[in-house]
Amino acid sequence: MEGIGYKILGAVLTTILAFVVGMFYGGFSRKIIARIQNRVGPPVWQNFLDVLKLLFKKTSVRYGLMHHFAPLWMITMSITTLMFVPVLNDGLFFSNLNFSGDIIFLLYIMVFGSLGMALGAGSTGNPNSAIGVSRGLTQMVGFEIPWVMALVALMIQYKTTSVTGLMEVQSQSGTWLMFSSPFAFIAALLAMPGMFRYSPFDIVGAPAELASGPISEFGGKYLSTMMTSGSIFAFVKLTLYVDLFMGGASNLIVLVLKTFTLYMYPVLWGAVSARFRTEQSVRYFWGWPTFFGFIALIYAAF
Amino acid sequence: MSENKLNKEQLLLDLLKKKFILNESAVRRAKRVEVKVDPKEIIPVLLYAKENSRYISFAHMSCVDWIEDGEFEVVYILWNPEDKINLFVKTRISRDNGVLPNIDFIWRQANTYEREIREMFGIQFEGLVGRQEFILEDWEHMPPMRRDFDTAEFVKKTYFKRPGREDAKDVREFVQERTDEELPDFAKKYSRD
Amino acid sequence: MVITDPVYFIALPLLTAFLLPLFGKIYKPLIGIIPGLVFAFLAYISFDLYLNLVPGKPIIIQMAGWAPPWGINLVFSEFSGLIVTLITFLAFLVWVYSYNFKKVGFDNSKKYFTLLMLMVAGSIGVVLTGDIFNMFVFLEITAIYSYGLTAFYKGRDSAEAAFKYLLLGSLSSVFILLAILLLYKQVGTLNMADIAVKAQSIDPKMKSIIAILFFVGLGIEAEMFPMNGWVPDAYSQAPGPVAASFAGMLAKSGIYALIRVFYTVLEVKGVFDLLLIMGLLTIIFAEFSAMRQKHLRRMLAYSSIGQMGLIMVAFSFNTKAGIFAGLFLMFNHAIIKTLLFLSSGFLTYSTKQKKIRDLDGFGKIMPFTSLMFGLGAFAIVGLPPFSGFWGKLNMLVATADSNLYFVIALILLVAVVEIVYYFKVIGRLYFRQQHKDVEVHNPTWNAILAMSILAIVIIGVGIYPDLITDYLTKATNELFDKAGYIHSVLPNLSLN
Amino acid sequence: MNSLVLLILIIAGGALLSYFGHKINKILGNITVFAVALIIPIYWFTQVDFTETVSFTVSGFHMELGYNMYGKLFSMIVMILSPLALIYAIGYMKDQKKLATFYFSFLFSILGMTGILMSRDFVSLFIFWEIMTWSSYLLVIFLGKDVQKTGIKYMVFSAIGAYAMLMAIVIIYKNTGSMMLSDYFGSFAGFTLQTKLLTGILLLLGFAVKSAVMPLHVWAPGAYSNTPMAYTSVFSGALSKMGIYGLGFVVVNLFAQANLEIVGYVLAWMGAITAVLATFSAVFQHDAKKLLAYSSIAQLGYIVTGIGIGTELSIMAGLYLAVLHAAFKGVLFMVVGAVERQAGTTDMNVVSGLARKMPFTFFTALIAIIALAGIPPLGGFVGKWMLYESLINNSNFLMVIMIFLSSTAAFLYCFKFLFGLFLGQQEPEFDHVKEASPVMIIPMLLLSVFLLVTGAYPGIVFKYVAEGMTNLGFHDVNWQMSVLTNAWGDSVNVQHVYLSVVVVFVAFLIFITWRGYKHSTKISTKDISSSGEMIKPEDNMTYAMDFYKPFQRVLQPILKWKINKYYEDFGKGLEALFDFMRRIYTGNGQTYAVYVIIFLAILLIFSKSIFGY
Amino acid sequence: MYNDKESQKIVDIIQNYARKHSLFILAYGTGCGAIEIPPTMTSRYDAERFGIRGSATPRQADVLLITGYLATKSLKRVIKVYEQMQDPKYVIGFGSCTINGGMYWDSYNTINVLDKYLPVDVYINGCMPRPEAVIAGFVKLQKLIQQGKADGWDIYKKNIDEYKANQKKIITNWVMPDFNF
Repeated sequence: MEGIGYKILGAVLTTILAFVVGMFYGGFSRKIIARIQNRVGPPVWQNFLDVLKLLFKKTSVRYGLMHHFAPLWMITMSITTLMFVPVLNDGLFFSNLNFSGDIIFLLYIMVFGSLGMALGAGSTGNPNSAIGVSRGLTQMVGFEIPWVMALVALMIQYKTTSVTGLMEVQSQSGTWLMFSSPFAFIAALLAMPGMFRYSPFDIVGAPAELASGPISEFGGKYLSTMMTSGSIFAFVKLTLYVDLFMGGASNLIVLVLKTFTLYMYPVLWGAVSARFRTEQSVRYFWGWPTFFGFIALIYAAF
Repeated sequence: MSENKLNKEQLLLDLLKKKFILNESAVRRAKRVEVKVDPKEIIPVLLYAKENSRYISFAHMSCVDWIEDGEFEVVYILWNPEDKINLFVKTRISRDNGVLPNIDFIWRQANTYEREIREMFGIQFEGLVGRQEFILEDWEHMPPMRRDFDTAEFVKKTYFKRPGREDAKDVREFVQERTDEELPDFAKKYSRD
Repeated sequence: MVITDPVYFIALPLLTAFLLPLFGKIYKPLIGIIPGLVFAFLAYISFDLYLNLVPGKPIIIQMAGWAPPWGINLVFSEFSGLIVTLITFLAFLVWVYSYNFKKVGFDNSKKYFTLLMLMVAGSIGVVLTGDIFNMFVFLEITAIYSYGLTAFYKGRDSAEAAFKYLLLGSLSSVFILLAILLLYKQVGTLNMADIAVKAQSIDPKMKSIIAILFFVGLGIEAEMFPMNGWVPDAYSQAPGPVAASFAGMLAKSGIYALIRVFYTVLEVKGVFDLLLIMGLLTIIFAEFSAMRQKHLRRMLAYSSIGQMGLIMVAFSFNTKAGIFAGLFLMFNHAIIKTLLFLSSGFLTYSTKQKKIRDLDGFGKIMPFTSLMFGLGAFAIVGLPPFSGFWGKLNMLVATADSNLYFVIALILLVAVVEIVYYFKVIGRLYFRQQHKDVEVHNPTWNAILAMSILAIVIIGVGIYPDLITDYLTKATNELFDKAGYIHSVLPNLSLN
Repeated sequence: MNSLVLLILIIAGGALLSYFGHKINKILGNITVFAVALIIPIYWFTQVDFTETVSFTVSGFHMELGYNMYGKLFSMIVMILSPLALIYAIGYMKDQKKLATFYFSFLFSILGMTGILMSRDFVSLFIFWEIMTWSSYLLVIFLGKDVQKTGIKYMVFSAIGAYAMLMAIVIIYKNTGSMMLSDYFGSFAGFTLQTKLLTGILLLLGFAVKSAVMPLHVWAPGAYSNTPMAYTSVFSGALSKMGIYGLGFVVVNLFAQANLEIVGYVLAWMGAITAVLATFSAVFQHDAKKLLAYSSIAQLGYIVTGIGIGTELSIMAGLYLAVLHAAFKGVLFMVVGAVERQAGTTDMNVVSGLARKMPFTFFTALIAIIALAGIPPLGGFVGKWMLYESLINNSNFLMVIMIFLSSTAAFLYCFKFLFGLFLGQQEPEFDHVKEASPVMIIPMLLLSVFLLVTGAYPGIVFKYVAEGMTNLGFHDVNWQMSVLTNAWGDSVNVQHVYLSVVVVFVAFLIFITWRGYKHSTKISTKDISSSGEMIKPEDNMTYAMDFYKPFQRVLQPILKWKINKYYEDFGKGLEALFDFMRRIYTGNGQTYAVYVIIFLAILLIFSKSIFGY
Repeated sequence: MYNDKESQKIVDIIQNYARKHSLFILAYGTGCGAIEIPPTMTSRYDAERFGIRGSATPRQADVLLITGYLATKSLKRVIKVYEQMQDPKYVIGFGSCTINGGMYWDSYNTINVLDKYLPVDVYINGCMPRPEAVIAGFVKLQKLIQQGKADGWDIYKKNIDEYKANQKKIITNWVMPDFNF
């Protein structure tokens, strides 16, 4: 009993941690972007207020079961991914279910949510959301390739397909994977903005052009669930990057520091860049990042 | 200098006089020639102006409501970029269900003007392409630009008025009190007495 | 009871053929019945003789009392017996098919049956005879009466086809006669066995000339590549049953003559490679041109040439497996091609210009005939549950034994082409909407009977091929040992 | 009476019975088909004894029928999928004509498939292969739609495949003297390299045509989409698996043992390329049938890659995916059939918004698509995972990227399929659509339940796969009920995944619907936020045309060269050659006579070389 | 979670606090005032520091800005958009045109008093108020929300038929779905 109860408590705590940290990251990024645009910017806890307000919305609109399930797929994906990514190296408390989360499994679970949400967006019947989804999936094909190349390179180089395995390699050898397999890191880094759908690749939810794309028909509670899952997913991706390339974090503060610095990269790049069209973004992803991916693979193979 | 200035306009006027039966024609001033023609003469004049004397740009088309004569006066304004002369071609048709020929085959943009005149004045154009509704949606009353349409009465009937401030004075009266300038006499007529 | 004597095979048809007009005078429908009786009797005799043939002891009959080296003798051995039974069986079926041949009025059927009987007699004669000149005579008989049968319909095309056949047929008879004369001059005798004994003594130069003449002469009869121009016209212009008999009997006798000459009579070294090359060329040209045919009957004619080419290739291996495969293919070709021609007879009879395009949707209007045609097509192409498959399989095994891998590839490639044009027709028959004004001639009961017998044979052999394999092996052994043949024909000649 | 022969007689008898049943009247026909559809699997699962063999010699060839474990695995696919497809066909073909021939050839193709899996020697293998081919040909041209193009293309390709196999068989017979498969495997090492390669490659060619590997796949889209949908589920689900069955024992038994892994490796590469190109062409189809046809070619590409690699894990992945592919492709084609029957068309530019009117069909389609895309909770993921792990374990990384590219692009056409048919605007002209008849729904539900179960317990399929692999030379295949392990010891416990997904989903479901669901009002898809503009019911707001236009612009250079173009040119070349050949037969007698004379002259001139003197 | 008077009050406080500090404006400018919104949102006046953010569709929005004169044609669209918004929603009337018709007071197809057709919570005077005035308006609205007085949506729901009567008086061809919340 002690193990299971402990694990569940750990799981719930990690989710709350992820939610809070994710939200604050969102707040910080909005603040920083505002500062870049030379304006005051909202308070850092603004995201909490937005989610809270949306939760308290009185009426809600329903297009059918799939529409109702869409945010559920999203939140399930992000929490399940969280379950399988080791948050702290040996942290007793936040070990959660993270058996040796297999990388290929993580790759696929990340797609699970967006596909579910795509179906929900599709069922609303709004042409904007359908266009948004088709662009989102096309972009996904784009950025998945360099991301997978980086991961495969890591797997082949260190002969393990699990995140914990890679973390052990880093802890034994002492050097972060960032340095021991640099090309994989560069490829993964270049693929990161696509994953976050920040500014250069935010055509999917373009507010003006597509009336916020897939989520155009989701209001009230649905939107709040999506925002929470968005923030948790951001946190999860960041911890995954940290685990893979920066040797994981022994305690919370180190984790927050590392993830935040990593987080700044897509946010800052997003703040200053215009929006790519879909085929431009796919061509970009299949350009330099894939080139680095190939080098990483070759580097890993020999 | 003013003398030779007019000869181009005069030249044009004589040319038109020779070719068509003009009810009235005058060179109003430099760069402006006015011609009045019967409705059925409209298309030949316009075609002639466009092809021969290079009045290629169709500047404007408007309609004047001469309620006293019971007629609408439709004015076509053409512009010759080389000689820089405005040619005004005017016609008169009766106010109630008058019909004019459609000229969007000469200039495509005339279609918009014609649709607006049809909606606002009620003049019909043969073979006019385009939806009946142009600016006003679901409008059942009389075409609003006609002078016999009493706008103030209509507004009072359909829309609400925010109560209070009935004593609102014309802002000019207000300015007059403050700065004791003399109110111009033409404005006096409109002040709410 | 009636002494079963091979002589009847030749004597009886010749006799009744010329008496037919008399019978016709006595009682008009007799003309239809008599040939049937004759064929039935012949078929009975051949079956009876063939079944109780003792291997190694063929039946030899001296004609008119002269001993073999001088007199003409008939040899009814396993090999020739098999062909004869095949021919008589098919002749009987053709008779059953064309018993009350509607298009043939009273006088035509007289002419039709006489010509048919004579042709059958001639082809049996070719197969049975042991004398080379006698074989030439019988070849002439079959050729002449087939010209008559080709020109049966009064139309311009059939006349032109007959003329073409006549032209080439006469060329072939000239060459064969020349070859026999030279041979006689060298060897001094006409009896095949005797020639076989004395063949070594001919000087090689002369021998090769005789071989070439025989090759070309018999090649024309056996529809070899450059010489088979007459086949498509003859087959397509002749009436349905006649085309079937051509495929069934005429071609068989032509091939038999070619094999008999080059296997037993003349022992010439290089002829088999030539036969192989010619066989392959025949297949390629025939099948490829069959692909582009618009008329159903011409397509079938070309495909039958292709099959003959396949048989030639089989025999060209000069091995036991090759001969076995060749015989199996000959049997298949005879049965299936006859079924195809018989069924296409009625199909084209209902279309205006015999074009494949007019056959759309015939699956519904003439279900039985198109089913038979489909069955024949499936069989000829070699799909498993039918006899064609086993023939092709043995053929390929034989080619593999003499490890000619490129030949296997070629045969299979050609089989693909064959599949394409046969399945195009099936596709049209069954899965297209039929055209409007099509007057339907449903087959008469006797035609149905004939076709279903053939179909049963095909399916029977297809499911259980061992029915005929042991007869084929016996015939192969007999053909293969030349000495046995000579000894049986000239028992008293001590091999010097 | 030997149980195997009895099985064949039952199926053949069933075919004839249903043929005559339908000739008499429709209801009797349907009853017989239903009865046959039930008897065959019941008999197979209960009576058939997998150890006994029956042998008979036909015209000198020794033929033997008998089950081995590898055949049992594949015949399980056939025995589960075809009866369901038959029951589905009763509903699907209700108002079609010529049902007699349909059921006859359907059951005969099942006979062909079971025969192939039972035959232990090449002749019976070839016989059943041909039966399967021509019975499926009859079904490809059944609907009569452009019979010429697709029917002939299918027949030519399968004929080429079959005859390549026949040539290999004949050469093997010459070398080993016997037709038995076991002899061939045994003595394969003894052959010279040249015959080894020749026979192996020819056999591979025959099997590759059936499993639609890239250069030989041209017949598949046309054949899959023109056949009646009831049969396509078996056509692409089970029939293509015969090709995989053959590839399996050839690549693994022969080439692996005779250390010729290079052939397997090349095959794996062809499978990968097939997967990528077929997925790319599937993404841009606007007809649901064509989309599914290309997608099943892509899935077959995965399986071929799995088998080609040849390690224990990859073959297990390949065979597992083969079983899964039969299930979810069967369901998907049945779904498209149901939509075609109810809504009249499967063109995704026309149909939209059927989810509310056909809820069951949509549910099964959703499950099948999730399985097809390989998304975690369901079984597809297990197969994909094993495939990737095996590829990574023996580090041919380029192939991993190709496979991953094609499976990511697969999400595109998965979404397009569901969105095109079921989601999107509810158009008034499809208001009349009702749910498909229960006869069609039950098979779909059964198969989707199978997919759900394999999600948590893939072991039920692994059991048979492991047994099957013993015949391929992998004796102790380690598998657990629901934990996947790879060569490097990493493992994924599928049950954990299933558990956490379900728990989290239910938790948030309660959170969102608690108190909220009652307030919310159901909205029609016409009341969307269209910046205030009034949408009248007849306005068509569906977005379906040029669905992935940006992706098309990116792939323009790749999609330009189409493989069909080469085949068309080749066909035209052949046509020209045939025309030239035909010109030889000019048709007038004189030329023929001249031919004879020339031939004679040639012979006489060259008699020296021909006859040697 | 017994919801007696006491706990209800606490929930209200939290609700209002959250609603006050995160207002989503619907990007739907009607009249000439729409050009005032970008300056208020961007760097010089930065409405985002109050938690005010734009949102693309009525489903996600809280605040509907009527920025200028409303022709009957666009009133029809505005009503449909208003009804699509989710419940605690507020309307801010920009400029004198919404107050008493502004300079279009005697035009035959613009409405004069927005209040009659939609429940307006805050009016911002000025013939297009400058961004400072707009922000003052927003702050006023936030104060109202804080005190729970910004219940325009409730009033709309309570006397829906009166609003509908006014609306139907000038919108003759009524093709919208009836009020569905």
